[in-house]
Order: sequence, then structure tokens, then C-alpha cells
Amino acid sequence: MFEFFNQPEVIKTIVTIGSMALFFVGLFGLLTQKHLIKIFMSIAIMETALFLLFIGLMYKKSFLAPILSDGQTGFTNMNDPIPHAMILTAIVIGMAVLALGVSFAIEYYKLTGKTNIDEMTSLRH
Amino acid sequence: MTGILILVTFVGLVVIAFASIIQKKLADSIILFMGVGLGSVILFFTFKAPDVALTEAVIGAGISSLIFLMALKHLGERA
Amino acid sequence: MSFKREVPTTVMSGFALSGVLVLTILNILLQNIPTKIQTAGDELLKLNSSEGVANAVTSVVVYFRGFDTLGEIAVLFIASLGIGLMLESNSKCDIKAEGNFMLQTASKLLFPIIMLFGIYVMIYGHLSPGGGFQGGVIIASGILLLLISHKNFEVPHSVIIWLETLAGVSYVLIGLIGLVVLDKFLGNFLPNDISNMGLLLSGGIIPIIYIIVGIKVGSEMSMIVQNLIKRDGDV
Amino acid sequence: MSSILFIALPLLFGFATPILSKFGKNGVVFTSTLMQVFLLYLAFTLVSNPEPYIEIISIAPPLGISFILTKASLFSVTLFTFLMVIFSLYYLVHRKTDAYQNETKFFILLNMLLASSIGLVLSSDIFNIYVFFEIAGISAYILTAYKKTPSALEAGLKYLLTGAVASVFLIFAIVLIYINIGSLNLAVISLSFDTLPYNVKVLISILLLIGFGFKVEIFPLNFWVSDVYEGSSSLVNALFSGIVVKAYLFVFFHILYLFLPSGEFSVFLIYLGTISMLVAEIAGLKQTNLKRLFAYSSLGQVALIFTAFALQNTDAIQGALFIAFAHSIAKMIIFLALTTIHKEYKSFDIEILKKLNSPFLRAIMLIAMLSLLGIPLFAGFVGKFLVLKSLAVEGILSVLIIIIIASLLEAVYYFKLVGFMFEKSEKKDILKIGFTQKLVFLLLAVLLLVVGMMPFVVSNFLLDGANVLLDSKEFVDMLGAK
Repeated sequence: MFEFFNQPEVIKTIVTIGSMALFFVGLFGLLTQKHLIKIFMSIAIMETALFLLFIGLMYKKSFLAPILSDGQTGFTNMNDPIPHAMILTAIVIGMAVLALGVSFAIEYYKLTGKTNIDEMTSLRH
Repeated sequence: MTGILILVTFVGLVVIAFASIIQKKLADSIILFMGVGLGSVILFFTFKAPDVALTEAVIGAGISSLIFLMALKHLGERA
Repeated sequence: MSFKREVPTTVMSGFALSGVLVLTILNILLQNIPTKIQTAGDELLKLNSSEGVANAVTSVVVYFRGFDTLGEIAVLFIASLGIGLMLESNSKCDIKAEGNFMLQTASKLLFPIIMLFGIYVMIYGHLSPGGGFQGGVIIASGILLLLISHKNFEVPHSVIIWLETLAGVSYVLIGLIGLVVLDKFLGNFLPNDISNMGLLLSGGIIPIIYIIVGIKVGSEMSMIVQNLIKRDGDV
Repeated sequence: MSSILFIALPLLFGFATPILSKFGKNGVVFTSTLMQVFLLYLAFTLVSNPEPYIEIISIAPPLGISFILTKASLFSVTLFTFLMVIFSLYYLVHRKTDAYQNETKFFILLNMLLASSIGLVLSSDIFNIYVFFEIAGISAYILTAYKKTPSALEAGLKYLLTGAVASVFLIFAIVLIYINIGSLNLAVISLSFDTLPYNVKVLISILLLIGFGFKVEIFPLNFWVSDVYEGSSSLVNALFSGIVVKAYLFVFFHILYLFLPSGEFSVFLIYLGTISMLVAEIAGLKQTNLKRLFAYSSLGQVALIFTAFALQNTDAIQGALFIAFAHSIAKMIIFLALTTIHKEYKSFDIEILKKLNSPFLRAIMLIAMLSLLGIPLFAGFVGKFLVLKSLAVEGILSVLIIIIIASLLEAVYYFKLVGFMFEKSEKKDILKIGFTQKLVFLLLAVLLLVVGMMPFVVSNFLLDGANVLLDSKEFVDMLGAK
């Protein structure tokens, strides 16, 4: 019974549906939440979903991690390293933007006492 | 086993993420968000991406949660 | 969490809207699950044997796609600059609570181990999972431990500035040396023999750059962490 | 000669600044300006002898990252460097009386903005473009919130949130591209993009449009723009509408021409741009804040450039490059002039122009506004004329009419401003402007006039640029993709 879930197509389907469900959760949060921190959290969840989609769809079950370890002679039968490198970069960039946004939010709260985006209206005329 | 593990982790991940978004208390929400990071670490490891898993563990689950906790400390509990 | 809450219409419409959007995307993705294709990564794997680096992800991050990493360092650099700009408080009132005895003792015990682990992850980045980013952040988490346990501890600001400046400048300079020597920015101009694969001294400039990245990330993350924590008290 | 220097030198300078600042603030400011002048000199030497040039990073093109210098990207690089030099020269005088806090950080951000804008234009790798997209974005967010007033922070937060959402969609598009094509190189993607299933192609295009749409300020994704312009200082606005938007516009259409050379969605994009222009000009009519008013005017002009690029033929693209050039310079004049005015009168209200007592500044602003309107003899006219001509040739009359109506609406509020400026009412003391600043304004205004009266000075170069931009085959050959 477990064998059914190990087929590559089934794994890819699971990954697609699962990460899109996670993306949905993030998008839902982005559209409905009003607290600044919740919005940053939603964006982080959306990004995580995309990273999972990418790594999951490029994943080949019979292949190894792209690191040469004892007993291997060449870089064959390994998973594609480019998605790993890209996601590495994207995770760090996402974190940097998040930290910057939170610091903006902290300073904004300190000056005005607001954390809700619906209250950010001083620039509307 | 791999397929089942991926399936179960994804289901858990989506449930935790949804709970984290709709939670009224910000503190609960942040703790659940850490769970999202942790779940994705498991998945990255299953997908044979140890580098990404390590990065997600220290940054996605570690530093991001710290940033949110600090925000909670400064911004207060009103969600 | 009570389930009997009134659900506002905005939430309902947001749910419906994002649901429709994601279902559309999901439908397209499921219809076109990619079959096996020849990717650029597979060719890089073949090329990778000539660089003498055991961890293919490291050689992609630092060498083949090295400019992304330079950009990423720049992103962290300006983000840390921006956070410092936002959160620097004019009034220094650090009435932080002192960590209790347990925390202080444990932090003394753990700090060297965390540092050692961070440096290990950083230096062995071209041989095993890990590298500059992860090692740098681990070191920053060690600093975080000291910050929460010791009231008077502060990251030595001038040392951090020197470290991050030297690291950033030498990264670009290594790239420019590659441009002069090999006519390729970030070219690998140091000996990178395949026979040394798996040794600590292998891979030419790759481990050097990853250590530079680690120093830069470590110092910037430490500053970010300190800036976020030090604003305690003045609430 | 190497195009990488345009990115490496500002980055190097940015990284080194924390130590340089130990030797004094003036040192940082002057070194930065000198470096930018050197880059401008480099750009001019390249312009005098333009040859397509490919710069390899680490590894040869189809696999690695590379930078491509064609006439089109050289135009953008020169324009950005020139505007940044002008900005620095203006700031050199401005800082004597009204310096920014933490000036060294300000200069780091400026140089990062320059490096990333140039990187966006030159890069030939879509993930590298994403990285530069983020660097430019983050520098812009911090510059917006720099003054740390409530309104600046509010604008910064809005900018950051929209930017973060935009980058999520951009990552999504890149992920789908790599999953389906297996490469990040623009040339390889360009070759196999057409073979993708139709659904996937449309999905990727829409995701790219959303991701870049936030940044190229296209309706309905431009709700944040006027707030950001109002919240940030007018000095920084000059950079936003002069450099940042232009870089995003250039790279968006560069990618579009490569991915969809046959122009499948161009009709949709043309109407999108036209509607954006109309909406922006209508909204601009009732503004009473000068920064906000010029933000809407920027939106309108950018939408016009968007429409012209979307037409996807040589004449229109040449026109678009012309408008981009004229608009950047004119907006630089306007926002720098607003900064000078604000320093004296401490207000951005539209009524303040009545009190403005400086014949020089009034004349300069008049020239800039006339150029923005596209009056003959000014640089803006040539571009608008080319765009309208190619619209007429293509026979899309509805768009032509809407653009003319929008231009008339723009004229209404510009002439209101001109009327305010020359109205006879009690004027304040004459406004003193420093010699260097006067020189800067004069240089920009003369440039507008010279290009307007003798468009042949640059038109051939821009025509070649438009041809290169449109010719995806040549680009693919240069990158050596199979």
C-alpha cells in the first residue's frame, strides 16, 4: 500500500497540491489579516510554499544529495544543485526583507501606536 | 515510506500554517509559525537538500522567529 | 480557539478569492507536471568535478552563480544598515533583565561550543552541508545567547565594522583579481586540483569566499540581533 | 574595458564606506561623487565606441551569469550614471545647509541603488535579475523611510509590503520557468519559451506581469505610488522617478521581447498602459500637494512609456526611449527644484508656487513642464510624436485618442501650476540658489532644449538601441545558446 505513494508522479502530485495549499493559506492571510506582523507572516508562508514546490518538483527519489561523500567516485545520479543554491539565496533575501519590515513596523508603532494597516491613512487625501 | 512522510508532513504544515494565520493571539501565532519552519526543514531534508534544510533551520525557523518575537515584545499583544 | 465565531464577510470573500486563484494555478500545474528534462544543473554537476569541491551546492552558490551571492551579501548589508538606522535609540536606557543563574552558567558553557560549531560549519562548507550563511547565522545565535543572558554584554561595534568592511571589500577584490588574471569576474585563479578533492585545502577560491561570506553574514546578523534586542526597556 | 565595473565599483564603495567614514564625512561624499564621475567617464568612452560586449562571470554564458552591454543597455547605463552624478552634485551644495542624518548611510544606499539599477539592465540571468530587483527594492524602501517621520515610515511600510508581494510572484514565475525549461539564462528560456504548453505560458506571463507590475507602476497595481512619493523626501523622489522606475521598465520589456517575440499579449498590454495613463491623469487633476501631483504625472508618463514599449515596433520603442530620457531629466529638474523651494518655504502645498520669487527657477521649471507636456522644441515632443505616429500607422485609433485626452488633462494641471508661478501676488524675498546648483539646473535644461531642437544628436543611437532591444535572435546568438 505504501508503494503507491512512492511513485514519482504521486510524490510530485502531493508536492504540488500540498505547497499550493500552503500558498493558499499565505494568500488568504495576506488578503484578510490587518495586523502588520500577521501580514509579514503570510508573506513568509507564501515564500516557504514556493521553496517547497521548487525543491519538491526537482526532487528525484532514486538520486542522492549533491554532495560527494565516502564511496562515491563522481557527480552522477545526484539531485540538481541549482534549485538548492537558488533557494538558499532566496531564503536569506526573504529573511532580510522581513527583518527590515519588522524594524519599520516597530519604529512606526513607537511613533504612532498603530499596528493595523487599515489605520495607516495619514497619506490619503 | 518517503511518500507517506511527505504527505503527512504537508498536511500537518498546512494545518499549522492556517492555525497560525487565524489565531487571535499574536504569541500563539508566532509559536505556530515556528512549527511551519520546522515542518519545512523536515521536508527539505526528505527532498535530499541538506544545505537548504540547514539554512531553513537556522534562518527560517530560527532567526525569523526571533525577529517576530522581538516584534511581539515591542508591539504588544493586540492582534 | 472557539469555532462559533462570527466570520466577517471580508474574510469570506478573501477566502473565496484566494481559493479561486490558487485552484486555477493548481489546475494548470497538475495538468503540466514536468517530465524529466535536461537542466543546466545537470551540466554544472558534470563540470563540477573539475573544480575540486565535494559539495556541489557550494560550488554552485559560490562559484558558478557567484554573483547572486555577492548580491545577496549586498542585500543583507543594506538590510542590516536599514535596521540599524531605524532602531538606533538616542536614549540609551538598557534596563534589560539580567538572565538568571542557570542561564548565565549555561551560556558560558554553551557559547564556546556554539562558536566552534559555527566556525566548523563555515570552514567545512565546501566538503559537507553548510557554509558561510549557515555558519554565520549560527555564530550570530551564539551572540544572541550572550545578549540575553548578560546584562552588560554588547557586541564590540568597531570590531564588527572592521570585520564586515574587510570581508565585503575582499570579496569584490577577489572578483576583480579574477577579472585581471583570468578575464572573468570571480574567476577561480587559485590552484584547484581534482586530486585534492575532499581535503580542507581544495577548490581554490571557493572555500576562501565562503569563509568571507561567513564573516560578513555573522557580523551583520549579530548587529541585526543586537539592534532588535537592545531596544528593550524604552517602551 | 569592462561593464562589470559599473556594478563592482559602487558595490565596493558601499562595502568600504563604514571604514571610509572613519576618515571624515566629507571624504565619503567626495569619494562617492568622484567614483560616479569616473563611471560616467567610462560610460561616455563606451558610447563613443559602442560595440556589443559580453562580460562573463565565473563561467561561460548558457550555464553561468553574464552581463550584456548592447546599445540599448548602454543608453540606460549612461542615463542612470549621469542622473546619479547630477544628483550628487546637487546634494554637495544641499548638504551644507540641510544634510541628512547619518550621511554615510545615505551614500551607501545611493550607490547600492545605482549598482542594482545598472545590474538589472545588464544582467542576462533571470535569477540574477531577481537579486538586483531586491537590492534596488530594499535601498528604495530605506530611502523612503529615511527621515523616520510617521508619514515617511508609513510610506516605507507600504512600499515594502507591495515590494515583498511583488517578489513572491516573481519567484513563482522563476520557479515555474526553471521547472519547465531547466535553465535560468534568458537566451535559453527565449528559445524554448514558445514550446511550453499554452496554459503554463500564460501563467508565467501573468506572474511576471504581476511581479514587475508593482514596480513599473501599472494600473491597478500602482495604488502605493502616490503615498510613497508624498511620504518620502522630494530629493529621493528625483531618484525614484528618474532611475528606479526606468530600470524596472527596461528590464520588464527586455524580458518580454525575449520571451514573447511575436507579441501575443501586446494588445492587452497596450490597453493596460493606456488605461493607467488616463486614470493617473484624472487623479492628478484634483491634487493640491506638489509631490503628490508630480507623482501622478510620473505615473502618467510611465504609463505612456509602457504603452509605447508594448507596441513592440522599432519606431515606438525609439519613442519610448526618447520619452524615458526626457522624462527622467525633466523629473530630476522638477523634484530638485521642489527640494530647493521646500528648503526656503517649508511647504509642498500647491499655493506655495504663488510666493515663489526666483525668475531662474521659474524658467527652469517651465522648461521641464513644457518638455513633459510634449510641446515642440522640447525633448519630450520627439518621443511623444514618434509614439503617436506609430500608433497612427498601426491604426489603433482608440488608444491614440485616449492618449491625447490624457495629455490634455495633464496640460490642464500643468498650466494651473504655471499660472500659479507667474501670478502677481505678494512675493517673498528673492530665492538664493548656489552656483553649483544653478549649473546643474542649467545643464539639465539645456540638455532638454538641445535634444528637443536637434533630435538627430541621439536619435540614431536610440534607433539602434530599439533595434537591438527588439531583435531577440541577436541577443540569443550573443549568449551562444543552442
